[in-house]
Amino acid sequence: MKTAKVNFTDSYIELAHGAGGKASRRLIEGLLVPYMMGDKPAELNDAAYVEANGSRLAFTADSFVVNPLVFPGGSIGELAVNGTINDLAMGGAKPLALVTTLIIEAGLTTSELEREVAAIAKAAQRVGVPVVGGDTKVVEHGKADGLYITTAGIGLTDPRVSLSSRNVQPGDHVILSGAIGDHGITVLLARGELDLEADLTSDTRAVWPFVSALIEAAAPGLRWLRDPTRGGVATALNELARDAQVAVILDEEAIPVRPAVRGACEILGLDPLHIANEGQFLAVISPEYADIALKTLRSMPGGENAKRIGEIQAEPKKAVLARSQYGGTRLIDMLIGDPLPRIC
Amino acid sequence: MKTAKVNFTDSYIELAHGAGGKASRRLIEGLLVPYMMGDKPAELNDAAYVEANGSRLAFTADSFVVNPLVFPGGSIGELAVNGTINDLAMGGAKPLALVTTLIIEAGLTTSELEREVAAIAKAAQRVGVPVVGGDTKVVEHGKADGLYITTAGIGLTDPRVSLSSRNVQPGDHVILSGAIGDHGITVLLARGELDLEADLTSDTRAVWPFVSALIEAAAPGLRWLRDPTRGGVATALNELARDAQVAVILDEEAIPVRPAVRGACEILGLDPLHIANEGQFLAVISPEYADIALKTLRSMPGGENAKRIGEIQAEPKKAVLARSQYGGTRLIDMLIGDPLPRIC
Amino acid sequence: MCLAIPGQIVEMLDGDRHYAVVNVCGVRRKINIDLLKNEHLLLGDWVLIHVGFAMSKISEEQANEQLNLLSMLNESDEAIEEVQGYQFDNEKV
Amino acid sequence: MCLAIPGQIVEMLDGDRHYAVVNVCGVRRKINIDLLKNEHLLLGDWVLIHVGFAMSKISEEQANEQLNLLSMLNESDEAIEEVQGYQFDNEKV
Amino acid sequence: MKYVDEFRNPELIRKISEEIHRLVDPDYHYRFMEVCGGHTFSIFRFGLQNLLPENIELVHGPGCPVCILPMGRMDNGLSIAKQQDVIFTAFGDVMRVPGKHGTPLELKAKGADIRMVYSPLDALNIAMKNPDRQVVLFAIGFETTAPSTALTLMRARELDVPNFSVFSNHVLIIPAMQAILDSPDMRIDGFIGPGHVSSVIGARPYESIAKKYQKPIIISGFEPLDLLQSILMLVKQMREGRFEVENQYSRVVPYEGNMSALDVMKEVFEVRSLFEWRGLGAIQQSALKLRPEFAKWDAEVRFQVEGSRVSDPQMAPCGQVLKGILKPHQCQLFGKECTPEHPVGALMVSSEGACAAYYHYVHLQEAVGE
Amino acid sequence: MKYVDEFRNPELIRKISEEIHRLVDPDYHYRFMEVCGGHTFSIFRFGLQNLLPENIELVHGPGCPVCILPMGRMDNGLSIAKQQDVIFTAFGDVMRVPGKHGTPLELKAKGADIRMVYSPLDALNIAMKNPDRQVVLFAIGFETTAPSTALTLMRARELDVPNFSVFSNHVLIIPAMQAILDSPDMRIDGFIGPGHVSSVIGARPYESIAKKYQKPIIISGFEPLDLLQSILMLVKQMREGRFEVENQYSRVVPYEGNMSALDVMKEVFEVRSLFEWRGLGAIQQSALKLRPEFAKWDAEVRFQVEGSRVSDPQMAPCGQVLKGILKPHQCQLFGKECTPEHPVGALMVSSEGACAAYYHYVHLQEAVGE
Ligand code: SF4
Ligand code: SF4
Ligand SMILES: [Mg+2]
Ligand SMILES: [Mg+2]
Ligand SMILES: [Mg+2]
Ligand SMILES: [Mg+2]
Ligand SMILES: [Mg+2]
Ligand SMILES: [Mg+2]
Ligand SMILES: [Mg+2]
Ligand SMILES: [Mg+2]
Ligand SMILES: [Mg+2]
Ligand SMILES: [Mg+2]
Repeated sequence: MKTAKVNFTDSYIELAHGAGGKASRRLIEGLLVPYMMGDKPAELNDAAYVEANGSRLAFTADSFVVNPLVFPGGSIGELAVNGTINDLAMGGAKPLALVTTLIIEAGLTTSELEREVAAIAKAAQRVGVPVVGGDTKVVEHGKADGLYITTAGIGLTDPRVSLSSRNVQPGDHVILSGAIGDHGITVLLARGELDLEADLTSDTRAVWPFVSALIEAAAPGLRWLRDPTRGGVATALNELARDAQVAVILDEEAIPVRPAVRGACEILGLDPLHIANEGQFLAVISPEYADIALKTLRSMPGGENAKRIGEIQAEPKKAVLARSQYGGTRLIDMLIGDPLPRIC
Repeated sequence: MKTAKVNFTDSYIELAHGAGGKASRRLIEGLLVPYMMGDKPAELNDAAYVEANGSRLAFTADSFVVNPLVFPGGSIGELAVNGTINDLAMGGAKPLALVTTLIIEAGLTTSELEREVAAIAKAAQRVGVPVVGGDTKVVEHGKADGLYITTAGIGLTDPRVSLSSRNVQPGDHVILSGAIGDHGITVLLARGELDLEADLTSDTRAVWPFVSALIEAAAPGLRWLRDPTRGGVATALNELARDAQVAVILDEEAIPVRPAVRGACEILGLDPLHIANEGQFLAVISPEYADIALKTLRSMPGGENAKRIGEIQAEPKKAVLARSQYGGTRLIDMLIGDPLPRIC
Repeated sequence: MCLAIPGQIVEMLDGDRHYAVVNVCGVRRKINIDLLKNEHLLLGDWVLIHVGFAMSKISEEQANEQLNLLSMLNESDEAIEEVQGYQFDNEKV
Repeated sequence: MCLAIPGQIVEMLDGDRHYAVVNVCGVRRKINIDLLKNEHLLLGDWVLIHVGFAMSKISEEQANEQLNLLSMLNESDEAIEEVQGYQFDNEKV
Repeated sequence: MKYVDEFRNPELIRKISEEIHRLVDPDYHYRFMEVCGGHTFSIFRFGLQNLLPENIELVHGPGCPVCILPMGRMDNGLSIAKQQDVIFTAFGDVMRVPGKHGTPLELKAKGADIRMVYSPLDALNIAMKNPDRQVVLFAIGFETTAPSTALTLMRARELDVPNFSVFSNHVLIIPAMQAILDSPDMRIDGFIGPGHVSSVIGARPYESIAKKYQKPIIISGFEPLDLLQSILMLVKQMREGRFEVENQYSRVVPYEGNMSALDVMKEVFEVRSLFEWRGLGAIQQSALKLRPEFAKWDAEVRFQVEGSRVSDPQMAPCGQVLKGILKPHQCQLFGKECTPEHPVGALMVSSEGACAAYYHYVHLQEAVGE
Repeated sequence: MKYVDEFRNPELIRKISEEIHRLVDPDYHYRFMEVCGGHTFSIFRFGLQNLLPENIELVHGPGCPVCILPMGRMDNGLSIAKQQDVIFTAFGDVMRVPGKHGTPLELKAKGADIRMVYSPLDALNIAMKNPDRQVVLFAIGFETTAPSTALTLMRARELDVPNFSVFSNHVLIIPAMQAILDSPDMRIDGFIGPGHVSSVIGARPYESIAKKYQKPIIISGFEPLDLLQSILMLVKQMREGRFEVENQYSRVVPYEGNMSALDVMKEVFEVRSLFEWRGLGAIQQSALKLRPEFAKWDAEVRFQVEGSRVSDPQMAPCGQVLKGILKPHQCQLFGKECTPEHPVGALMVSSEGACAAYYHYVHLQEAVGE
């Protein structure tokens, strides 16, 4: 295996390397990809493609480590199903089957476990995808924060779509499926350490029904999909800008953010564009299909808040910029490390 | 989802529920399967089958939580690849692709991580299966024992074989691929708590080459395959006896056990039949094909120790019995809980 | 230098007179109000919040005055003069 | 009642006279030999090991005698008589 | 494996088996008690019952230190384990023994710092590595194990390790054998004597029992050949009307036992006037506690353990099984409420316990249709 | 969002911008320092530089408590954090600030118990919930934050919480402004004064500065309208030859400040004779330490912290950037060795730091080809 390209100089791993932002990207591109994928220039997508007997499969797995296990609007079990369904959907693939593995902390009560098992089953059933297998490990008390879940999924890609940052063109539109930041802020508040309360719920949901509808309505115009989970919209769009060598120009005022998400972000000095989502996606769509795509999403329950939030430009390459109504411009960077509440 | 069949009365989860023996089986069959698979009578195999565009895929995922991360003869990264390859192989499927997820404890050194990433890459390359994707989470220091790895795999089943406990017939032969207990004892000693030393190495390896050769040589006679990992040979065969409603009669003296494994088991009061393996498999083969199967295995490097260790009988149903040369008979039970060293 | 944010008092905690609950865009937090003990805070008052403490009571009057002034900018010379003369209240008084 | 297992002494630890290394089928452990301090253990001796301590020095002579006796069982009446009279050495002496 | 494999020689096993068949009185029902749980385990492990005439019944005795541990002692131990700064150490055998509120493993799952050790010295090492914590060894065992605990305590004194202590549950075999023989509802024709205990105490202590109760006692090893030979020796003594102490296990057991081991035991322990045995009740002079000189390392002193007596679960006749009065499968709970996975009594916990051994055996019998 | 959205009104923003353009002297190069890092952040966050004439240069001042924290203080704090029974608490801002051997986050990754708090009171609560541990608050901040720390310490005294202490790094703004103005290599035409500090200290303290150095000072809010209006007010004062203290932020800042806050500060803190500022060197009377009456809760006393002076990394001219002498991108390390992800100096850590803000800005400029 070619390891000449290893380029990761941090001497050990810290939380930032898992936070989905710059450090994550450095770890993945600098260490993991060179070993796993060798010389191939990697386009890191939510799901990988595998050819099997002439079919193009999407294949993905994600680990879920949320604390607390349950939060308003969802729980780790639901998250673990939706997250993997969404990664398949982002690959333009109809989900076929899931396998879940549980790493359980000794001492977890059966009722907590049963609640999550039921959540997994219910979330899978809701989107009509069977859980066909699993694995269970138990680790010593004090490890594993109660429960870690890993969900693997396979899906069948739709031959009508070809999704890749390489297809993204200047002039394409950027569409966002709904309000951002609900999940990240809900979980942050649910930890209780900040003593903040709000009527917020996680946005966790499977977005495959929306993607399926988009494929039906606008397949030829679909260029790229991404669920802005860890690292948020800012990170997902920076990755796009970098991979596609384009600029993403955002109309910041168009990005839907619920008041309570905004309030929490103002209090804590966070940027909603860096906050994780678990039921939203970004789509880049060619101009001819943007209107029908948006109309399609908006006509679906849960898609009412879909918005056109920006467009692709040729220059400045590799940048995400937000323009304000009064002519101010700011650079939107990837998340650096975990989003930390600040006082100054 | 049908939950009427939930039958799990333990009030919380302990290590035994992950040890691969009786408690694991109760958890899986009593709680997980009823939620996930509803009414379907589950045959719990190493890998599940999924139909996709007319192909029969095998799909599996396992989490790996070994402590220490490195032990003589292997490490968690190698284990994670081989274990998943082996589960696909046990489903009679040629491995197509892997996805690995890492749950890293903050503070793991980059060199430890790099060593495991390299081990993953090397193990995958050795068996010619690409790692096509992954996911990385970092959890707080003190969690996750350094590193947990989950590996998902998909494979393409060979249309010539149909593997199921339902196919197992009285008169069939039970073949074991090699010496047992090496992995479990190696890891136990590597922890250092028992102060025992031995020149032992884990048997971790991908057994797909052996299975592939068996399919070529004896496909019509292949009934059932299982890798006796956690819970060991005793647990795997008890599951077979139960699922197939047969008796497995072992010739205990025929079962290959290395002296050091035996010595450690004698010192600690453990039974080699309960110790985990990571590079062995059990095959049930019809009598006509048993000789050629055995010959095939023995002709391959690393297969020299393959043995016929027993046979299937109709009665006593659901039991695994060992017969000794002098006429003693003992019942081989599943592992109960973790194997605990004992003094009396 | 110091991230501070306006919030409205939505509950005075009778049990613990050091604290009140503020609302920021639907987000609520119990904050310490000891630093404004001379302000005789009432339900509905707006305060500036920093590290869990109310730092200052916000004057709606001053805010409106500022916005009015600015809206007249470029439209009347008087407004410009006002901006120029915009100084401390107590100095004007 | 008490899981104990024969092992052979493969190393006397000079630095710490309380300990020796034993070998059981290729598995080695440092064990405490204080309970056999009167036995003048030597390299190559076999001892019975329990919870990390040497409990007893194993007599090869006695073992062989027992096996010989048993192998003559059913084959000579003498052997049967021996089995019957098989008692403590010191009583015979 | 030297001293093991030779004693599993199939040909010799068959020979002795035949000899036993030849010598038994077909009209007499023999009841031999193997005192030691290690023997019970071997008998089932090697399927020796198959090799014996039907009229030889093996009765499983009290020689399993886990099985006779009263629930109150377990609860006392676990109440110490629950304390925040305590590291509670125990042999693997103890980890699944139920106290009133669960087993050590269950308590560990809930967060208590409970660690398995292989040797008492391991517990002392843990104490030396964790000077901020109190490290308690929950010691169990007959005279085989007690000297090791004693040496460990002497070492703790020598090194002056202040944060180490022992919760002693060490018990003595002779008083237990006497209690069984004194029990009115009990008939035993002879004893297979505990081999490893005897390597410490020697043969002499059995002689008064053999004489007083007129029962033959064969000190026996643990391999198939040893056990079969011991049974043969019992049959022969009965045939000849003798009731002597004989030593089948002479390769390991010297007549006088291990003097050094007896010395360290005496230095560290003294005999308790009374100790509760699960199922057998309180037996005089049947257990060991630390001498006052070792009070500093005595967990019962340090943690001010009050003797809590918890009776066995109602309906659980473990004591009668221990005494050989009931066969395990005659217990109402056997195989239903009480299984190796969810034991009610300790006899179902240890792989040496009569009920656990029987559970497998009965399943086997059912399985093979006997 | 009341008191926020109105002050981001695009139409008014455009109006003020036009007015500034109208009033500036096109031949003069204006250098205004926004003292406060919050202002720096807003300027970049809202792209305000775009709305100003080219000849108005905004110089980023020392008003970021993280940026001016000398590395030695960080090291002292982390040496406490490394102690085994300590829970070290700090605001999120501090977590990525490098000490000599790494940041709090890195130390946490290696196992130190370091927790982020939102309020000083949260740290006190942690102490009350963990009576066995020493809980230390690594306090930072100007006069805005110091009263909260003071009240927390008063509460700790009232409740007599023995395991809580504060490592005070609180600093004062007026001495810093003076130090900058005293610096010979420095030219500043006027100040955008810190709004939130002023809500505590009021306006009076600035008056002597305005007079002595003949510089206009506008106490300013943080929204786009506030900042632009403040700049307009500075331009007007210069046009008219005035150098007065004016209060743009009157909705929040009363002339006399917050008397209660000043009182609690005085009760708990006293002024240090000398304190090291990163980049600015030692400044007299520029920081706060706990009064002797609070020695019990003073981490510097409890942990006997010796003042360790660690100079900034060689080649790192953070101080000159802090004083506005160098622009961030004129630093040789800028964007190469020193990035927001791997900061060499603290100015690259905080989102209020001039270098971090500039890093994004310069990338943006490059990006948009300006
Ligand atoms: S089956 Fe259980 S309850 Fe009954 S005697 Fe045996 S151990 Fe006791
Ligand atoms: S770029 Fe880094 S080193 Fe240079 S002045 Fe800024 S913070 Fe200091
Ligand atoms: Mg994704
Ligand atoms: Mg994925
Ligand atoms: Mg939900
Ligand atoms: Mg995902
Ligand atoms: Mg598995
Ligand atoms: Mg398997
Ligand atoms: Mg599997
Ligand atoms: Mg290997
Ligand atoms: Mg497996
Ligand atoms: Mg992922």
